[in-house]
Amino acid sequence: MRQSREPLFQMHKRGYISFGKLALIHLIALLLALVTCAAVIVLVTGVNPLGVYEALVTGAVGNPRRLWVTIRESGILLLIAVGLTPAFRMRFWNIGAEGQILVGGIASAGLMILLGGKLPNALLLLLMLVCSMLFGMVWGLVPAYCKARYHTNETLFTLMMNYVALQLVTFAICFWENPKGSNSIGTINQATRAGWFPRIGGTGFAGSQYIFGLIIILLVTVLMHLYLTRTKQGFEISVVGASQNTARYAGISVQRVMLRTMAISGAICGLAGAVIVGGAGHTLSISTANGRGFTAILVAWMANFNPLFMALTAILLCFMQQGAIQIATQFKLNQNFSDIITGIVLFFLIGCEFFVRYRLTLRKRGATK
Amino acid sequence: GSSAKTETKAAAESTTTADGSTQTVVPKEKLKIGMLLIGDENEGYSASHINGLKEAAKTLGLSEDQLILKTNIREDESSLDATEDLANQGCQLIFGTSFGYESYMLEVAKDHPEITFCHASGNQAAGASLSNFHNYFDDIFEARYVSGVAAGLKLKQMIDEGKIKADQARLGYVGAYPYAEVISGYTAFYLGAKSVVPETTMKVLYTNSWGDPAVEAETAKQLISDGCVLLSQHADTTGAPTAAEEEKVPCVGYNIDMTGVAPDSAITSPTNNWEVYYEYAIQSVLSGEPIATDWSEGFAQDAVRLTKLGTAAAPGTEEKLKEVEQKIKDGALHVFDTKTFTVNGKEVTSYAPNGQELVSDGYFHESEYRSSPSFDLIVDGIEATAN
Amino acid sequence: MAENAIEFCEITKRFGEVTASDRVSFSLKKGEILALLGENGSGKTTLMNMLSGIYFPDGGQIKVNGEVVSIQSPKDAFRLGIGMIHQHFKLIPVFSAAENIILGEQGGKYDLRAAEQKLSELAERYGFRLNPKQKVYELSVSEKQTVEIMKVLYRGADILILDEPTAVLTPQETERLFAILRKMREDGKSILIITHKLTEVLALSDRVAVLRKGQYIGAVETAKADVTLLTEMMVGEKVKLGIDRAAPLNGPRRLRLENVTCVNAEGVPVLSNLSLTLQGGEILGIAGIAGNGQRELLEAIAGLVPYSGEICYGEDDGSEKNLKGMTPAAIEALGVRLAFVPEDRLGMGLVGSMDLTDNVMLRSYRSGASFVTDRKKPKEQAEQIVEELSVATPGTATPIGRLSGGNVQKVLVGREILGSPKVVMAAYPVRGLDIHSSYMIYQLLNEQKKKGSAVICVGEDLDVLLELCDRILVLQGGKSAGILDARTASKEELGRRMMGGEESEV
Amino acid sequence: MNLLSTFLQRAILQGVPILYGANGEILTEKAGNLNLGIPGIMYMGGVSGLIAAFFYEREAGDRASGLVGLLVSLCAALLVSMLAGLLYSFLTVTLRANQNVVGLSLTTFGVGFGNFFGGSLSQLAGGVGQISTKLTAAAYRQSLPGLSGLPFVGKAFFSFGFLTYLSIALSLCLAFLLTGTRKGLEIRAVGEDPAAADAAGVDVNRVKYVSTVVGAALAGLGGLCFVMEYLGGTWANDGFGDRGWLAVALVILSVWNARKAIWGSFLFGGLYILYLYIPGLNRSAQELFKMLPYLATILVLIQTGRRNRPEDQPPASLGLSYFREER
Ligand SMILES: Nc1ncnc2c1ncn2[C@@H]1O[C@H](COP(=O)(O)OP(=O)(O)OP(=O)(O)O)[C@@H](O)[C@H]1O
Ligand SMILES: Nc1ncnc2c1ncn2[C@@H]1O[C@H](COP(=O)(O)OP(=O)(O)OP(=O)(O)O)[C@@H](O)[C@H]1O
Ligand SMILES: [Mg+2]
Ligand SMILES: [Mg+2]
Repeated sequence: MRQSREPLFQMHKRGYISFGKLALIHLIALLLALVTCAAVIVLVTGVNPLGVYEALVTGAVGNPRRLWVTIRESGILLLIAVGLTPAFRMRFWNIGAEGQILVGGIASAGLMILLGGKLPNALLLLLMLVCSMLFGMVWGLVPAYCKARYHTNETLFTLMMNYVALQLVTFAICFWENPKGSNSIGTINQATRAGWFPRIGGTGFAGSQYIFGLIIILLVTVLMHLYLTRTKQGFEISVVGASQNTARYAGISVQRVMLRTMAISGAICGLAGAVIVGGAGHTLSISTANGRGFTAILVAWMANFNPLFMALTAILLCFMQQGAIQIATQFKLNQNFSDIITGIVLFFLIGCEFFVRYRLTLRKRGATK
Repeated sequence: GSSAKTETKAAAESTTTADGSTQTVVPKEKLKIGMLLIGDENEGYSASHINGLKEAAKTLGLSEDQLILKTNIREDESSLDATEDLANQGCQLIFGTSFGYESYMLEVAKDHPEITFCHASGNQAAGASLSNFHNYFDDIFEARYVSGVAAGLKLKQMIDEGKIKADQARLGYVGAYPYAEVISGYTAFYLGAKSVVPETTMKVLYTNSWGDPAVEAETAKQLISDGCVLLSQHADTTGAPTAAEEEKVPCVGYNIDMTGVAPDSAITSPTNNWEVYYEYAIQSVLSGEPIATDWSEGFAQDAVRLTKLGTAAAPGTEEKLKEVEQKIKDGALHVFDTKTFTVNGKEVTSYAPNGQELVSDGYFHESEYRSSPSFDLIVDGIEATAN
Repeated sequence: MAENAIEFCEITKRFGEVTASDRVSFSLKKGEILALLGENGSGKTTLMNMLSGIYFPDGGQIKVNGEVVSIQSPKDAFRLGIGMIHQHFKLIPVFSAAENIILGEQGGKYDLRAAEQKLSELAERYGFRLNPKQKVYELSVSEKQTVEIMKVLYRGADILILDEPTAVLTPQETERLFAILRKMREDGKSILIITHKLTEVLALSDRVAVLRKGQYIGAVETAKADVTLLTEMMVGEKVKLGIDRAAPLNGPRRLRLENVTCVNAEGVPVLSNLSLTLQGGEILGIAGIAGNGQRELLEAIAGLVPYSGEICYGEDDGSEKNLKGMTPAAIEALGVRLAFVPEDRLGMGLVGSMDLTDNVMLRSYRSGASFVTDRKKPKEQAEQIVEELSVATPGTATPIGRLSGGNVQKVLVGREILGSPKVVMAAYPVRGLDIHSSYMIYQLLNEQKKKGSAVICVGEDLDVLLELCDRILVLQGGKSAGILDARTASKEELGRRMMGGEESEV
Repeated sequence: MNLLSTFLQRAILQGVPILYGANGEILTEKAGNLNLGIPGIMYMGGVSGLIAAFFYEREAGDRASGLVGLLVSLCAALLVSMLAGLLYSFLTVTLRANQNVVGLSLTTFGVGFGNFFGGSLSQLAGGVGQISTKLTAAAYRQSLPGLSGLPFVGKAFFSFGFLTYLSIALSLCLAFLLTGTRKGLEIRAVGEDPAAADAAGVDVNRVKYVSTVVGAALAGLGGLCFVMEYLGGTWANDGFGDRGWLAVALVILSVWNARKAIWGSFLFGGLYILYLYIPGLNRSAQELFKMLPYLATILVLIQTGRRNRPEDQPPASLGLSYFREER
């Protein structure tokens, strides 16, 4: 009998882990990630790693303006992640947030262009929020309907819908671009600020223009948390996600839940489009979604679909991204280097989940001998 | 941002200029220059701006640490973030190089009168009545015209060698968007070629992107298989020259020397020499001189150039190009001479899209009243898809 | 030559806080059939999994043929000549039977044709009916079990472990399996079998080893053992194993089925022209080989599958409500109280990842107009179920998938009989349950009957059906093969009708 | 005629990198690993092949040979993409991390890796478009000498470099491996039910590792093919675009069948460039036309969904990690 393959460690599944230990594991992972990043940066550039960390922090929160950009980006990412959550809890793999954001953006930008100045601003804002949600909803409902009706694979369907939405955006740009042929809509209603999210807290401080959007985001996050954990519909989502068979047995109409949930999911992602267009960019471009729909999947999943943790992971991710951009600028690295750094940090954070779920013990020598 | 603002003020001494407005003079070693770029060093358009800025800095004795480059900035809120960040970092001079940045930069410019903003390819400076916001571009159409002459000479050589008949002298042009900047460019290129081979026609296909190597290559392939015997481009990657090299079709590039990717096919590329403007702008800030609201220069100021001729160029090209270039410099030759082209069979005698009459003295005054190109007519002989 | 095929020495295995095997020491002799007995969750499967390389012990040693071995993976187990039939099917549905059987085989040319040929021969030799080309998802449960058995036979093992192999077999199939096992014993192979059916233990084994709460209690010669003794060893105390059947109450007519017909996806009738009535206060047993329409019958009544014909529910006052075309939610809204314990506990009746409270809520959450859920009452109900049915669980917040099969079943039955339903339907309610738990479930059904519910119980153990029910409907090929009085009918009579009146071919 | 043969040629060439990616993903998914990092791995494979070829040609100078350059870049692309596959496997198989999260992160990382090193290479070479791997690219583009001269078919079907033909051969091999061999049976078993495969004596972790790493290598070849055969040995940031995602999409579209993926990739490729070959489209109509590949995919998807055969479903344990002692 060969005895050679005896592994050194034995894995045990943890039943329960204290919060302290959980935090410690993540902290160690983050530290290791930063050390690795520094090593890579030093290897590439030969600069002092401490300076790199400093750049990371100052890049993300170094002045009020940067802090608010990080907050704004985290908020948008959180909103999309929150939008994805009901679908993912239902095991409906909605990777179409990107498209849902874009169509929401089209609705908002279109209304700003077409109705700006013709309606009272409050009404225009309301209309933008509602319409972008409706557009996102439709974009989410199409794959949901086909899944409910024809068992269509939703992963691929929603992915394809992203590209269709992207083409719609370019199509819309052809119509609204200014000047003709420039492929740029430019800042919409720059003079009148019609359809722009209102400033809250005076023009004096850097984040005043983002407060309105953040309020929407926090509101939606809290409501979504309550919806999922406290309401009958939220319960139905969990049951359908766990087993469609059980859902049917319990008298739940799986098709209806699927449509309803995707309508909500799509609507929130569409709303994110309005927040981006009305609350940040005031324009529509093919970078309106800019991959956030995919990043939000990461955010949601890393947080195990818990909205509070989602806020944390969203902030962490944006912090890393903004910081990494500063590193790249400051040390004259190519901007793409920030993706490498973000990737490394993610690998460590994802890897450390293992130690959250399992305990390793040294395999006792005499156990079998 | 307020602390950064005071810092900027402290670094600058106020002087009063002749016309009575307050103008800041910045000591050389305290000058910080920011630049927003749509791509990075690895993308032709941005690379030429970066090189121009670095050269200008070197000429003026500034160190590279005084330059802050924000690369890969999208034309949305990130350009606002980046501009504000440059302002907060204490830049006294900020360049934006992509069209879509303009309105965001304007917004920041309003809040920061102490900072000078210069935007390339834009058109709002004249109307904005902000003394710290300027537009600039260059007369790249001149270089395109001259490269068109090189293409024409190549066509002529092909006709003379019997490779094609004169009525097959068809150019293919990979354009980005049906935008005045592009239309003006390809028309200049076409007119240059036509000045050598009058039978020349041209087909334009748009890629609807400033830079996508695959789409540009596909478009080039389509043009070639549709009978185009020489290619040029207004798109930022090497996609078209690569395809041309593969199909053994001569080509004229843009921005960069294409002999690396198309050693046997590249004739030349019109390029922008941004150093001229950057030197001018930086020098103006240093000395407190006002900067032109709209700036656009061509061969006369060495703001546009052609890259070294490739082996594909027809014999005698070099001399001919020198001659044409000199004529343009002297004002003896106007690129958009209304006698050299017709639109819908008629000579153009008047064109005033924004109220400003652009045709006079027998030529179209491109980039004279505002820096960004205005010529957006489709001349006869060019087949271009509609918008 | 060692005398023992397998020897466990002080084997310990923990899962988190649970000690599944606590210093277990016993042995399987060469050439014997040893039955391993224990309540649900006593650690039988865990122990066997350590033998087959699925788990690795935390402490202790395993000896095979007298030598200490370290079994790191199922491959090691195969190399040692240990073959195992697992409690839950280890089959891949989209593979054919043959592909499943040759999977993992080492070396040799890959020739599916030849393997199929060889399998057909093997099946014939042992008297199994098996089409090696058929996809596993098309097979019935007992056919799947056949594939599992063929897998071990095909590979050839000296030591054979069977974890509840008979739970889904018909008596005839069980008998055929036992014949094979006896023959293997004659060939000198050693066999360890786990089963909850004590009659099988007594009929087959040479010795019986008993586990309780992870600990080894002892072993007895089968010849000297009986049901009472074994049960007492398992449970640790004297328990009464009897069903006191009360006379039916002759309550109001609860259900009337008229010519009910169901067709499957291919359009083949799986239930045809079934008519019957059911009264409050009686238990109607349903006998039949699995897959003869039992599931469709219950699901039709529950509103889960479409049917033709009529199903009506009778109120106390004799009025009827037609349930045709209604979804479970619609039936519930009508005020008809149907309890349904489906065959597939965690796949249909419960959600494994949810806790007890949420699972209790599953059937009642919709009541009330409120948009939000009320978890207070379900929590109390869950606590009540845990209390009254002595469910072994750390608490009502434990995900139900963590509980053992017996305890899962208790929760399911407990939930369904909450709030005194008028009709109770239970499909194979004791499948996989130990004898103690099984009798507890029978007890619960009997109580429902006494309370006046109309009870339908689908079962596979004919002895139990005869002891528990008032009437027994025999289903054969989706048709009724007669309704018998359980007090007078014989097992043979039932068996004959189940086989469609023909003589059963063993 | 000329337009048609060009269209066919370009459609196939567009499809080939996608086909490589799809094949890699099919193998990976069949073993139960949903590797959403494939788009990133394709970038990594492409850039590392390019870097290797560049340095080889620069170092070897006049003595450089296209064939050696080809081998060097091939090895580099395979090595780097396999390392990426190894990283993915380590995280998902050994550390049992969530496959979706690891995959998406790997794509972020890989695209950044490609653009960063591709860009650095440009700078090293002296500026944009100055990367010159002439000999190597020529070797990759070497078409069949006699046949490519044939009228029409020569251009449409015989004008490709060897990677194109290899992609088709590999697809057929992969299809045979999965359906006609013992190893294939084991791979499929692991993807369907690792617990069952494990109990049958299949080394689940090894199968997952090997399939994922080989799958990543295939995907890396797709990136290399794009960079060398398609772009002719140069780099442009984000030049590969979203083809990696189309590769993942193609897997589902071809219902995990490598043979169907061949046609699927050509279909994708054709629809991708069709708008260029339809005369008279204006710019906005072109934009709408570019939706075609995606709309067609959706239609095919609905069609296959309606049939809903068990054989057309994704591997049952796709995306789930396996721990033997878990239940
Ligand atoms: N994979 C596992 N993870 C966690 N705990 C486990 C696992 N397997 C077994 N256990 C624990 O081991 C104990 C014994 O389980 P086991 O499956 O061996 O019981 P059993 O005797 O086979 O029961 P049954 O008769 O119901 O099959 C249980 O209490 C359970 O808590
Ligand atoms: N994942 C798990 N974690 C912790 N305990 C578990 C887990 N799975 C099972 N158990 C424990 O294992 C014991 C036995 O479980 P097991 O599933 O073997 O019961 P069972 O009666 O065999 O089920 P079934 O009849 O469905 O086969 C129970 O006490 C249960 O608490
Ligand atoms: Mg068990
Ligand atoms: Mg059991």
